[in-house]
Amino acid sequence: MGEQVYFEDVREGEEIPQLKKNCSTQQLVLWAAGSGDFYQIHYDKDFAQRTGLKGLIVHGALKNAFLGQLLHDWVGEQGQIRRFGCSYRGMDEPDQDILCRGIVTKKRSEDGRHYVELDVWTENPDGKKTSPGTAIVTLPSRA
Amino acid sequence: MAQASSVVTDDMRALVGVEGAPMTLEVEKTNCRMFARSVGHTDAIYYDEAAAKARGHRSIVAPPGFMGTPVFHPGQAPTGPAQSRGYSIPYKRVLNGGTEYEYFPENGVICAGDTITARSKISAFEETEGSLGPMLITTRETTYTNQDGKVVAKMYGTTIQY
Amino acid sequence: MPDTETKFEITDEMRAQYGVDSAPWTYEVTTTSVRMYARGIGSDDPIHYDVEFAKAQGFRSIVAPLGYIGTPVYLPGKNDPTFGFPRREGGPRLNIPFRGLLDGGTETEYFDYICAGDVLAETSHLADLKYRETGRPMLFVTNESVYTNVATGKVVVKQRLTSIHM
Amino acid sequence: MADQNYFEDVAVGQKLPPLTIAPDKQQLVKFAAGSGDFNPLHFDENFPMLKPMGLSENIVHGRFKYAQVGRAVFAFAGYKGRVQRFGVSYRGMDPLNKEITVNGVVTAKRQEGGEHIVELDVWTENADGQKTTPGTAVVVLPSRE
Repeated sequence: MGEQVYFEDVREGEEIPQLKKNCSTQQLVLWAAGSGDFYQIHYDKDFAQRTGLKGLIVHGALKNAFLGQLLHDWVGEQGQIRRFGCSYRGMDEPDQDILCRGIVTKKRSEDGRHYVELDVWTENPDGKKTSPGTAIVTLPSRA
Repeated sequence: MAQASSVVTDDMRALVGVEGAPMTLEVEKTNCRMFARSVGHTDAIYYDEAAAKARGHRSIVAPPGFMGTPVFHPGQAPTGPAQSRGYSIPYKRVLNGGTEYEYFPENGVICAGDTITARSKISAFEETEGSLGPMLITTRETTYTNQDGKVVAKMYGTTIQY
Repeated sequence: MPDTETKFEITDEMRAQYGVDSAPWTYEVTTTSVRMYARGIGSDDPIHYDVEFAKAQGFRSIVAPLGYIGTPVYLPGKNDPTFGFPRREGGPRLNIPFRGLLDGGTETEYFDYICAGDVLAETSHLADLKYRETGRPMLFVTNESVYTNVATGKVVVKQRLTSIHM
Repeated sequence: MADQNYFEDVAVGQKLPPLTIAPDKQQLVKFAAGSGDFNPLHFDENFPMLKPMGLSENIVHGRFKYAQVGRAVFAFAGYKGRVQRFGVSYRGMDPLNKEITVNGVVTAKRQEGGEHIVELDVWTENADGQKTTPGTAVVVLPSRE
């Protein structure tokens, strides 16, 4: 994890450090183990094709968890994730880059907490947002 | 408001807001590590108990999106949310629309050793006309309560049927 | 395509590593890990799933299926990302030139049951090397692991694993 | 779980009830999750190591077959028995979705240090009757005495 980011240092419109992912078929099976989701469209190509898919696809919930990592790594030891999530708008395939990104949309202080709101998303190699979402985190203040 | 072509029946409307049977989730060091590893987390608080304690946590921290593993009993239908069970609709295709987590760290950060009780309910049925034709959007809300009776997280999920 | 060009030789230096124990590594047995292994082998015996049932049969908790001796603590960079086993300091260094890997055999000796909640300290050592050059060259590496229950200090399992490199 | 076996009721030559399984890819992925062995050899049909190893398809984990032998031995021992040791060697590969049957036979009975010990030959065999995972087991059974 990098240096602690503080509320005062963050500007609306600012992009947070990106996180690049690329899922091997092994990672999809690791995710099945980690999440308990053993649906075969994520590791059995024949099965996936029988359901009408082109091939294996990355679990939506894994992309959601990637966004969780993006935020966790950004807020640092003293920040906290309050809320995060995404919709599943496009499928991603294994062995292709999935770029996780976030942009600060709003800052506010309330009841002694310093909130930062963000748009977050994963994007495929064509730049398409396959999992757009939002997040709310708290950051420490220098005050 | 029910339209002439609505697929939402009175029985379905009666399900809105009704909690399903609670589900027990176990948060342990091994499953926190497995989840973190499968995402690719690099922060030691998800793997190393000493590192987590040094950062003020009770034990290894559950990574974002991980609420523990449901207790599995073979041959027993999964308990929990009033899923699509109990009603049927004419649409054949199902999409997972999205997932959102809300955390209440002031009530406790979920850590290895916690036992979480999840309670789910359908919060709304919504019907729209999209590019794929008429669709039913079902939103569900799951509340995660720890062993001290504190609500530590909520999950909002959307299912699209068309 | 068989890898017939690559050769290997068992040296005295390698033989000197027989029986030299690695540093211990922690293996954890939990209710979810026991259940997941039981699901993985397709067992529906409640002794592996239902804590109350297992206690009623006289066990401490749910019983690990035979073949499961806990999950090694996984620390990124310190464990093998495919097999999960620890890559420890001081373990045997063989510089095996073959890329193919197969399981040759498994033998487990039990001194007690393993149940959810157990924490085990495992040490391993090189127990045997065999090299066969008839046909496709194959190297058989046998490692022995000894698992000690951390709470009681008793050895609960010894396991010999043979891997075939070719 | 079958009824508890007792030492006195077991005879040399007695066979274990056969246990047949035909693991599919999902089963092996669950086994990967349970065992921690995530070798793509067992689930990825495009895994680059398949060809150099002379394989045309994914194969069942040896340790999965070992665990199936373990299931049969554990069932034979019952909750009141105790498995002292069991081991196998992996002699043949089994592809996915094909029947594998675990068999066993009692080879010896003896009493030692007050314990009632039963020895077994155990193995998995494929549909052609080939023993792909031969092994042995030693089990302590309760006595009716």
